[in-house]
Amino acid sequence: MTNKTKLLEIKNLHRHFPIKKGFLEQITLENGKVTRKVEKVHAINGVDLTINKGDALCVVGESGCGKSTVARVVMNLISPTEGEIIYDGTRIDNLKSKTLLPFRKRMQMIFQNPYASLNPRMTILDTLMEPIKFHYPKKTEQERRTILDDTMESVGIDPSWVVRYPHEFSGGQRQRISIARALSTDPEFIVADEPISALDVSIQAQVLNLLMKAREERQLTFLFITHDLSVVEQFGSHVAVMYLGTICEYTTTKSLFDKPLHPYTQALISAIPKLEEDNRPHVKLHGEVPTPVNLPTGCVFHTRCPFANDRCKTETPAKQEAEPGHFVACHAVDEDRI
Amino acid sequence: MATFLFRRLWQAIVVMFIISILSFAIQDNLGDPLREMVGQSVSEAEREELRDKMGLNDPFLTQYLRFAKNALQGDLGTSYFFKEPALDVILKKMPATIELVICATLIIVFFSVPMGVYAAIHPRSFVSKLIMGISIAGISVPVFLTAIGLIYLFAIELGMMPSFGRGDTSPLLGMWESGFTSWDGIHHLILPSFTLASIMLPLFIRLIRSEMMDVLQSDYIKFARARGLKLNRIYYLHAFKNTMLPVITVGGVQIGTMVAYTILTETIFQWPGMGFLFLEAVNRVDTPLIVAYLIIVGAIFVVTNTIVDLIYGLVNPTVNLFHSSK
Amino acid sequence: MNLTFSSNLKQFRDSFLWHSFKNDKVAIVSVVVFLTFACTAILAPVISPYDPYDLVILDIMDSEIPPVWSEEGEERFLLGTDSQGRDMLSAIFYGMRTSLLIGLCAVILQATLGIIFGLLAGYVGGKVDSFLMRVADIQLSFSTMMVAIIMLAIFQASFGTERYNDLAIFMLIMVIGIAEWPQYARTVRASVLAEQEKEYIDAARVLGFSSIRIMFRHILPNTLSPVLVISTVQVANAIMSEAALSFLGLGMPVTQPSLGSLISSGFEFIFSGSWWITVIPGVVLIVLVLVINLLGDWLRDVLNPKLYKG
Amino acid sequence: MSLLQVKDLEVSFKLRTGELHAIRGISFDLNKGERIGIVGESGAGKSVAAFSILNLISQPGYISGGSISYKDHTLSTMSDAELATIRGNQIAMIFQDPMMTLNPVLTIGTQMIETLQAHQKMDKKTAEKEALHRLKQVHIPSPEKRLKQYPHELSGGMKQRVIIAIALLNNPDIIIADEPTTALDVTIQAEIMELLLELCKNNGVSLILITHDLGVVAQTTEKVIVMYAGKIIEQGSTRDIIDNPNHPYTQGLIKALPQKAAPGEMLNQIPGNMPQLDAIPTGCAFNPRCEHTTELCIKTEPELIAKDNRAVSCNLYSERLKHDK
Repeated sequence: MTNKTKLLEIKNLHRHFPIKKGFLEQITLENGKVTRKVEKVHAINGVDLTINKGDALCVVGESGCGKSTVARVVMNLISPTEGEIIYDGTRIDNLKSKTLLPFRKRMQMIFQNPYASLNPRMTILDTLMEPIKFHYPKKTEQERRTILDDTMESVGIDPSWVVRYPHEFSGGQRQRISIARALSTDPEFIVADEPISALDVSIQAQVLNLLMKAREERQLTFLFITHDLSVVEQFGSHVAVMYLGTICEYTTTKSLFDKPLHPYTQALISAIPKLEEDNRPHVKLHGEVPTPVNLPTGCVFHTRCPFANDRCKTETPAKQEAEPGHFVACHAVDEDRI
Repeated sequence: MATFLFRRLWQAIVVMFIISILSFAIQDNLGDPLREMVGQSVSEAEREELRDKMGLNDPFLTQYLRFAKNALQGDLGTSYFFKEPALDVILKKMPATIELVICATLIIVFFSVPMGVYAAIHPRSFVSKLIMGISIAGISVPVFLTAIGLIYLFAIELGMMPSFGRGDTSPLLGMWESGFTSWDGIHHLILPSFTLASIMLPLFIRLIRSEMMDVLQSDYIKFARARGLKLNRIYYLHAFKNTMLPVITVGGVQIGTMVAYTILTETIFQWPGMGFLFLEAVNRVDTPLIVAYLIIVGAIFVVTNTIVDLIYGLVNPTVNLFHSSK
Repeated sequence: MNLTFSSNLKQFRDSFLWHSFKNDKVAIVSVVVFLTFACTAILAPVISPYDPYDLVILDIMDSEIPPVWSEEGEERFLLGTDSQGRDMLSAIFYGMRTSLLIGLCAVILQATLGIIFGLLAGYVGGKVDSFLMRVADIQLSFSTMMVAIIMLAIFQASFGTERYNDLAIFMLIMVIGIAEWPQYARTVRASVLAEQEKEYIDAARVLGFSSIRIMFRHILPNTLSPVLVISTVQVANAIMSEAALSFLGLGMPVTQPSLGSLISSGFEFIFSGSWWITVIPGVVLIVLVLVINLLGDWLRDVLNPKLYKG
Repeated sequence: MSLLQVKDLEVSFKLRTGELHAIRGISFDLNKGERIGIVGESGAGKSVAAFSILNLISQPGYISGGSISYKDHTLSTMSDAELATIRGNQIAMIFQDPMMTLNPVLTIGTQMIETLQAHQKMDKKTAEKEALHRLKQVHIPSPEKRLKQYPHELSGGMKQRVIIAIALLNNPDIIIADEPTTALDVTIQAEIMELLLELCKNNGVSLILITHDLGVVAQTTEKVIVMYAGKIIEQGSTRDIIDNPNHPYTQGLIKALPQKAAPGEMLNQIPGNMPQLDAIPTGCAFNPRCEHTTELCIKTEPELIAKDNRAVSCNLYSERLKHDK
């Protein structure tokens, strides 16, 4: 663990989205007084993560837990309300676009919906050549062409595709093209936001293998966002489980599946429909996922947690290292009640 | 509900403020108020002195503030032509236009809803093709040609309808000169209101048809069929209520177009309403009357938009007007 | 680069667009009629027997002659003459030319203003967006006709009618252009907001492209189909607005008639016998606008993504 | 006599550019209280099969061949009005996305009561009582309040429970669930599938479950049909098919699941991708992607051969059968 150099650090990240934008919409007339109520969606409430070079950190959680927002903040698509993003030692969340440009070349992103991640009006050639021309201005046309051919060959794109338009391809083929676009700037860090959730099972395997091959061949570091734990077991070296904007458990993939500590992680693992006879006790959660607008007090999971007690309702559990390299934020684990 | 009204009030103030600034700017550099009030013979010096006395040389802002102060008290300047307060002149003519707009709206709602819904439910039938044919022709015929056609057919050839004027009116609840009270008044109303309606009717038929066809493709309609509900219930409750939402919002915006077209309709039918008055004021460059008309029309829009939003809020449950605390 | 051009051509030839055009009789007829009208408008000076704008040759004796197919009709004036003895046929050719010119130029002005404001409001959002949309809403609630009448009234009053007449064409294009930009702005803004949600815009941002490049290279091309659809309808509306304004006396002067002013000049004669001064240009106007609207409908069905999935 | 019989069903779509065959002849039976799963990837035609049972295929699709019979009615030839008496009554449906299935401008109560009154003579009072009973059956907290609420006031999981309650209102014989939990989170999915299973068992309702998730099928169904490019390629008891699949495509599907691969290892993928409906390969539709493809596979379309209540449609399998005999 020690000789690994830190590539990405997320420090005390908070991100809130005001629900009603205009000043006018926020005014409400309650019991005679004009009050300005600004309701906010608390997407991320204090997230700390580090990714070492060459690792693949998977961030897992259900919809509304803020995992995609983390990805978008790391890639500077949205700025954090509070906290910092540090890439290879430099803080990148407050840079002007000029100074940010070199980092843009080194960090790239792969998206979820293959039918919306390619510009429908551009041929595949333009889509792939545009980043190459942009990031390699000094290279000659021939050199750029070789970069293009190598990238296409590495993701299994047939050269005859270049003249065609995105709507002529299947979901799997489009995802390959979008991966080629991300790899065309020869990045060192890739954020993949649920890259295979929108694909069929047989195609998912193809794309996942592609990402694994790329990771080995190019020594890439990954931030992999997904809601499917079985994919995590396959791809991730480390896992962070998120629930309503906070991280409830962080460890290596192996120890997460061997000994899940947080009750939510246990519920997630037991909820995956297994092929074999499933006689494992199914950890039953009750109630509905609360909205991230008015978060529950204390531990955000207490409304659905079968082990919640008064302490959980009032005091937010701090992240502790229950076992070496295995962090968890839960009073019940702390008091060995589970 | 209070919040909704409070917000509307705030928007109304902003809109009226902008309109007043625009109207004042028009008044300021449009025509010379003095020329109208004072004959040619008055010398330049006297004219200059009079201008000073009337405060026409003050800076723009002070003149505007004076204008706004008067406006708030209902004094929008006096019309050059009528030599009466502009507001009173317009208010006298308002009932004619309002009644015309009401009749036109009734005609639109009464015809466009059934025709639009029918064309959506049976897109292939001959009647729907006819309806769509008429509506696309309708939006291609300028309103004055419709008017000429109607007058020619009903007034000249068949002689059934009066071709102009408003017929006799009698006061209804005090100061409102209404044409509804007598058959002759209504008789005169028919052709102009159909002309005014003819602009929007095809538009709404096409809008209702396309919205309804979208709704009929939606999942909840398919689920209604999957539950074995009667077709009529699916069409006229499930689909219809969802269709009406976008139609109400568009209706709110289109009221502006209707008020604008009253100018045209009233000119053709010599209808003694605000629109006709406005056009005469424009030809006579009777600035205070023009300005007064703008402000009143602005007020009408603010009121109608509020009403339309209110209706929308009542029909669409996702818009919680009443801030029911969850 | 010719690689992509030939593929574009082939792509168009067997594309859904061409295919549905070939089988849609209404669309074919509309295009044919529109093209004939457009050609007559362009060639007006060549093919029309007289020059309607030349007041010298107007002879008051020839006024109000009915079209050739009625008894008093004359060979010289196929469609008869108007109240000042101007030959109706040439007046209609020139009138169509003016109406089309105003219609197209006004729409070009509307489109440029509307697309830029729509793009800005959609992409930048925040204060810019709410300000632009407020202005658009107020203008829309006043409706284009009202805004046009007020602006023309001001121009006419401050310039005086003579100066106004020779500026009329330019004035009408400006007015109808400025009065209708909100239609474009709202359509473009709506499709920009829709496109922005899509991930290829995030990809462009992540690749470091500048906002300008993203706006014009990525977002704008994808908002063109809704813009194309409303453009046809806007041309039809612009021609109608011009006709209505001319009818109110705020449009083209009688000396340089557009279809609208021709119709309005014949209005008082319609019930006293010489109906053709209003009716014939009226029919021409209706057919022109109808054809453009039919094209607009066809384009909307073809480009409408819902139906496109077919 | 089984409850529902689908025989050589064909469904095609009449498009301007010609006819597309979404389903090219499928047959299966469903007995009382039996739970059958239809598995396949997108474009295999599983949803079209589900909707064709109640003839709810969206335009321009239509049943172009074969027959569907339920008890003594032949559904495939009944008129829309006749079918309406069965839809939501003896055969009920659950759709995929709960966010879009309920009418946004009508309360939950109205939508439940109207489903009852469409099939039974019932006044509003008793209908309300019956609706409340069903809502309790699907464990919805404070059901009285729910009746007055609108769909936008409920979460996805809650809405799907209401939809299950609506399906049960008229004590149906069969529930057709088209990917009921695909739009939900995995923890909510587990609860909803468990609820559906429990309700079907307790009320003796047969279930047709359409899904692409083999795990869900394994946990919920007794029989399974695997579909590929509009045809059935394998059929039999769920346990048999999952434990030792015969058809190369089913084998590939199961091996491709991350659950089945050692952590960190490459998954064994199926090359190529699903054929488009207008470009279905000749012979066996799977031949371009199958590693055992022979000349025979490219030429002849395999038959669905049944053997000890399992069936598979693969030329190699039928050849091997001929040799064993």
